[in-house]
Amino acid sequence: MVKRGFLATRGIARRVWRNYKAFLLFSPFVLLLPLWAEPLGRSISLNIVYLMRMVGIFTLTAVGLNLLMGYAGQASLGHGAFMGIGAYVSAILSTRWGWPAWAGILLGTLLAAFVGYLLAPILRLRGHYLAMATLGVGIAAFIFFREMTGLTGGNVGIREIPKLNLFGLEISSKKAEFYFVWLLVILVLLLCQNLVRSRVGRAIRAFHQSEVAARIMGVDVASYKMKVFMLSAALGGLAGGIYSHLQGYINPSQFSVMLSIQLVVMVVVGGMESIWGSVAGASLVVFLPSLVEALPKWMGNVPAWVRQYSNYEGLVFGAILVLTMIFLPKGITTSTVEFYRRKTRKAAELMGEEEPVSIPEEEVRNGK
Amino acid sequence: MGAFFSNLPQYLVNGIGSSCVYILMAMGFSLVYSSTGIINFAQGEFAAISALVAYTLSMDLGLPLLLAVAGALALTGFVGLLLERAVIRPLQGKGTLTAIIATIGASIFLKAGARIIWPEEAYKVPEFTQGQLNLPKASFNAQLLWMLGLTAFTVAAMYLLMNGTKLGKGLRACAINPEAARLVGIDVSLMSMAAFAIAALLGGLAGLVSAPFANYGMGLYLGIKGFTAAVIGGLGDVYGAVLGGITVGLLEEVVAGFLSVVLGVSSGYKDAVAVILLISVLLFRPQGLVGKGLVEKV
Amino acid sequence: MLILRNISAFYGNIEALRAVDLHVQEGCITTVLGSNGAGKTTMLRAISGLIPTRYGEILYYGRNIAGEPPHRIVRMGISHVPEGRQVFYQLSVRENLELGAYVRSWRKKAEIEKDLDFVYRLFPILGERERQLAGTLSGGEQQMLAIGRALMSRPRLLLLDEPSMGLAPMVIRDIFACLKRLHQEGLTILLVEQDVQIALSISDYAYVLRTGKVVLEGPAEELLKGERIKKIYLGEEF
Amino acid sequence: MRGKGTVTVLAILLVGALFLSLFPGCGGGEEGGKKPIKIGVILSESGSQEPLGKPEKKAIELFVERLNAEGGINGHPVEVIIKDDASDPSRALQAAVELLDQEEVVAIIGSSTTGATLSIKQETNARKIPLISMAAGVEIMEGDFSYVFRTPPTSAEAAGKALDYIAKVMGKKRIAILYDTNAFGTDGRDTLKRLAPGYGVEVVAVEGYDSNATEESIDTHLVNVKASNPEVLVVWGTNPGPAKIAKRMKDKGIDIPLMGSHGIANKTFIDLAGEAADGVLFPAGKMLIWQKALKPGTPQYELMKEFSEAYSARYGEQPNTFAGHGWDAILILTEALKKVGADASPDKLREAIEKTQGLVGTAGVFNYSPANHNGLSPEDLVVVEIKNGAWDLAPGQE
Amino acid sequence: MENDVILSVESLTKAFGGLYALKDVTFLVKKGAIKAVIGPNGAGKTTLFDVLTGLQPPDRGRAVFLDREITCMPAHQLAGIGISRTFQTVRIFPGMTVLENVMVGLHHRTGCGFLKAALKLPSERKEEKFIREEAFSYLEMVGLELMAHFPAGSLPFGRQRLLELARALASRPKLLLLDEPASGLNTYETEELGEILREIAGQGITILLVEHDMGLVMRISHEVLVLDYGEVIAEGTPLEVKDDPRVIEAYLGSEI
Repeated sequence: MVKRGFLATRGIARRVWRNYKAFLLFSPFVLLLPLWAEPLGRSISLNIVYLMRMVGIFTLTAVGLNLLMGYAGQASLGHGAFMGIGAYVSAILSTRWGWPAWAGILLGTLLAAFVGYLLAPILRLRGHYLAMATLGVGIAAFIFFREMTGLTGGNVGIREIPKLNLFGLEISSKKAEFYFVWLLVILVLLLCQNLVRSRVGRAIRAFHQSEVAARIMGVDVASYKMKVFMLSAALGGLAGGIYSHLQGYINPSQFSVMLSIQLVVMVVVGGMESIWGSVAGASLVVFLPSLVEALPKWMGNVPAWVRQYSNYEGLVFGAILVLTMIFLPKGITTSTVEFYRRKTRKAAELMGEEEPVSIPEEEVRNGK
Repeated sequence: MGAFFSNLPQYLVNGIGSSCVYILMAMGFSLVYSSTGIINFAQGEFAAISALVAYTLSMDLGLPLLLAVAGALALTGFVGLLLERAVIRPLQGKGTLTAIIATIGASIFLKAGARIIWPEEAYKVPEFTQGQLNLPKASFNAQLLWMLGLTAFTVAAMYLLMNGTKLGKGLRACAINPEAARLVGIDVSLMSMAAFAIAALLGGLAGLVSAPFANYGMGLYLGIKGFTAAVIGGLGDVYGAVLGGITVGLLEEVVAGFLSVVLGVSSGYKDAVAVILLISVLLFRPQGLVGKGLVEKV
Repeated sequence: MLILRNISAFYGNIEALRAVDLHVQEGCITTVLGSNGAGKTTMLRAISGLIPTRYGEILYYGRNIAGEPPHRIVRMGISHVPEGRQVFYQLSVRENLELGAYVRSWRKKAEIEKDLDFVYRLFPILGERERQLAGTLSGGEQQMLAIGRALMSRPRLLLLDEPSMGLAPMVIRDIFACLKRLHQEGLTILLVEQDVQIALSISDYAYVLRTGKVVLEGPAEELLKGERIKKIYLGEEF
Repeated sequence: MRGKGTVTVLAILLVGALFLSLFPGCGGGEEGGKKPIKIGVILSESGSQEPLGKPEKKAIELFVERLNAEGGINGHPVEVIIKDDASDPSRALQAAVELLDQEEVVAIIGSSTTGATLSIKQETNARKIPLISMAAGVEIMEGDFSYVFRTPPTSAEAAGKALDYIAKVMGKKRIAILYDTNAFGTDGRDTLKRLAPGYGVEVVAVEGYDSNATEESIDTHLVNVKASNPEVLVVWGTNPGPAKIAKRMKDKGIDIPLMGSHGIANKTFIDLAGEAADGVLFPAGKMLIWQKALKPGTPQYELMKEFSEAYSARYGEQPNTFAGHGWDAILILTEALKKVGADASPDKLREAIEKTQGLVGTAGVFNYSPANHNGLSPEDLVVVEIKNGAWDLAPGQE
Repeated sequence: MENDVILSVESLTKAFGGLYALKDVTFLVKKGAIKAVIGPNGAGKTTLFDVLTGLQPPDRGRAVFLDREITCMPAHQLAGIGISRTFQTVRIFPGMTVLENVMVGLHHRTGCGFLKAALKLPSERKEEKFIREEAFSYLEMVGLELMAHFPAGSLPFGRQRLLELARALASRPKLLLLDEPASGLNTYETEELGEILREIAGQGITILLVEHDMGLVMRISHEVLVLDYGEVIAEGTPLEVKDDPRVIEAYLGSEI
């Protein structure tokens, strides 16, 4: 009996490791990050903890967008709108009516999901048409943020949004904010990973690849599309709410079409159909400008144009987009993983054995 | 209400002026979409580039207006060609989303490039003519005649090109059935280049007639309006673009007038007109108002 | 005139043609028979350059044309009437035919006019419907238009993909009669068909494809008399 | 099998990060002489507000070069660390955090825009670090402004000057407002609407326009405002919108006086509007027409002379008002530092700035106090009129 | 007699722009039978399947499956009542693994939603285990178990057909519609397929089959329905049909 109990624990441990090894490796990385990143950041003039905090916020949205775009195959060029909705709802509630931050964030999240629900009819559109309609939604949201002055403060925006305050615990230092954001990110990533590896996730990926076949298999495609859209909108709203409380100041220019495009870049360049790709994508978009800005500090003498990087940012950004699309159309993470897999498979072939044979049947049956 | 109606002729005249610009933009979108199946998000940049080049050629280099315009158009067409070769060609058959992102990337790149060369807030591009013409109930800029003339000329030229020339027939064939087009010996890849070059010229022309002020950021504004017009006319239908352009142009000015004069609401909402129109048409009549556009299949 | 040597072609990772060898004699009608999915269409598409071949050579007058783009192949004198007609629906009959002459210099207007006349004489109904949009034609008329369009490039070799598909027997008979006439005027034809009887009745030599491989070949008359072809079709063999 | 690649990537990340952290800090080594005083600067070097950030940066760099050549502050050289916020408030906040965390600056100058300043303000307030803004929005001084100072005239002062001129000098009562839908324009719209009653001026129409709209769209806005018969048209925006409007008004023969904003206090406007610029009025700091608005021998005249000579010698162009705002900001800060010394606490520094009295800058005479962090007064502004393509003092102000 | 019928199709008609793809097609399918639908290219066989599975609405007529009208039922509800199909051009999910493909086949037999899935509740885990094991058993049935973790798109074509079959089976259909399952397969694969189909029928699953490979049709089907130009021209046992002169004419063409 004892032995069986031991085996069972071992079994659970093995299963957890197998299913969540990325998380088990990544969580300590996040946990320990401030330890090394603060001194390192100071020496290379890069506020890594602060930037990672931003990465976390964008990851929340990007992972939602990835569910919609990468997994379900429905393009959205207006996702910044949902971040905006979350941010404004929470900011208005807490500055005007003194709602606690968590309540505002919750309501913002729900409202973003509700707007997603209202917009669900556009999901009937496909391809370019869907992309354009969502772009339209993004632009319309921006105009409303700007023009509804009484509510949103117009272009001036909303300032002095209170800090996050969770059940009496004020989250004010950048390090605390970092931990808060990343705890949430890891939780959301975990839930999203569970989701995409479940029956639901399979159904979503299935209708992306063949809508007709998925329908024949009993997947109610229209309903799933709507639910994914709502989920993705809700994650946008959640990120927006947190963003407004961490940044303390929001105005419409922060939720313009440019944000939506940046979010798409995070998903597409980071990696379509990859939960971790969103982390990579968000990191790239957030870190790139700061890294280049910090370059002169590391290397002393750099060509003048590097110093003037901000002028060239658009060029570099645009070029990265185009080149990624041409050479790594599935994004950095997904393409790398696939390359790696293809290599191992090739090696297995060369050694004359078909790879799955080496896996005991029980393993194949019960898990990955 | 009375003021609104007495101003209506003026709104309509203004709407026609904007329409010309939108029509030219929309035709560019439609042409590229029909012959390559791609919506070129960088279409707006063509307008900006050509207007700014025209500025440099005429103001900085002192070329006569005609030469400056020709030079600007030629250069913009060349940029269109380059875009097709460098971005669109390598992405053939890689899916809608990939193409969308790549053209967005190209648009960001071109805009940033333009900003480096023309960093100022705005440049003054010479007008073709100056002066003012008055009608009983409305007045307009003499430039408007040029806009109307050029737009009419361009629509006619496009008609002749598409129906009377080998190139045009090839483009139409590609739009209708690319495979059959290949089988009758049409070089589809050449047609794709031609479509981009012509679309760049159309965009360039739109930028030139929307003179006299140009800056690197103007592409987005014109692009969204032009795209809306293209969708309303039925994406891929080059002549539907004319209808779409007129619809957007007129509606925008009339709504702006209505909002401001009748309702007393900020006309800042005016920009939402095109966007809401875009979403509604996409939802309820994705084939466009006249219903000849190509609707994307699974 | 045309020799396929060891040709293999893929659709994705489906091997649709497996090492096919085939000869087309100048001035003959060569038929490729086979049921659905046998690889007939793939073969024609490979010849006209619409899909790449993975192995083997396509020799046209001794020159390997595998890998050439379709517009060059049309210029060389190979014209392809595709499966399902694929006429330009939104264009008029005349415009369709003019597009057929796309590869020819449009300065030779007179010559093209002559060819138009030729097509109209061959298919008088097309002449009557000159201004009508191709999409409004009946299936048989569309097939005629597709053949007429292919003829407008003045081909030396005509590739025909299932001209009988979905057409009424009367119409099929008309079309095949025209093909026979074209052949008599010296055109070489490579015909792909399911309708064994009618195809063999006009051809000189025939191949039978099955799952991408040639399983039977011989002079048309012999095949027509033999029982094997019926067996292949009705499933008594293999 | 699945996710192996991800694991590798993560492992590399982890190892890489640990490896990097082993690097010794490569921060700047101490040079001989006294410790440099670090001042952080955040401005919009790129993005939509680039025309503001660029000259501000030039002026600040010029000022610091000259200051250090003269021996810095009490012997301490001044080191400015300039960061670009790309006209984006969240990037501005990031820059502020970096300046405070990494560079440990004693004070921050920035940013060029109201939004970015509002975004930085809460961070500097929380850390009790003085912030000197070069933006004009009135909102900056709303709420807790204990650590925020400002160099340019506020949009309220500019709007007030414009309204004052309309009411008192021109003697007009009905105005229509045409504003750019960007932040600058909407700020102006709100301020004008708020202040107008105080000057006995009635706002009869308000229209927002997009700077990139076609000329015909601009016409529609003109038609709309004309419908309400204004006596003066106030156009609050940055280039090229006001130039488009001026031009269309001239084309259409609408001869209502046009009052612009300080957003067109630049040569670009005159270039763009051409002949249509003639007669256009706008409120601006005296530095724009210092030769005309100031009397030779006064301290501000001498300062302007020195500044514009140094600036044009260094950059080959005349400084504009934004350059002036940059110059004033660093001037105010360094003057205060000189008083309290390099090692003073931020609170001491703030108090020193609050005690600044009668300091002559390019925009006027700065007088701060604990209650007033705006520095300038309406007297530092004048209304400028464009005559024959050049700026001139508008009549009735002597 | 009525109780034996699993599917009855009554005067189903579908036209595309004046051309009839289906014209008054009427037939019955008996429970447990393998019924083949044959006919030359363009005879309307795939259209028949598309109409039956709700992908295209018919112009006229109806189809009744076990007393339920299915003519206008949305495609995704069919799996629930026991109808599944495969496609002429294989429609697997190429980016998913072989096993995952079959797991999608079990979609309608399971019910776990977004919340349960994201939280990975015990009930979800139990269900996943069931899905996995069940899917695996179907893979074993078609002999693909060793390739379970390959991306489906990397399988050779013949295997993709089998995978699609396994996926359809996984929804535990009462009626299975197979659209040309043997096209693109080589002789050996076709024979293997025949065995599998017979085994499936042996388990009581009714099969409606569109097929060009007459050899296969003759070997395995109990009844054959012949379509030509959208019309039923013959119906009967394979032997009856084979000797029907109209069928021979339809296939080999008429003598001139």
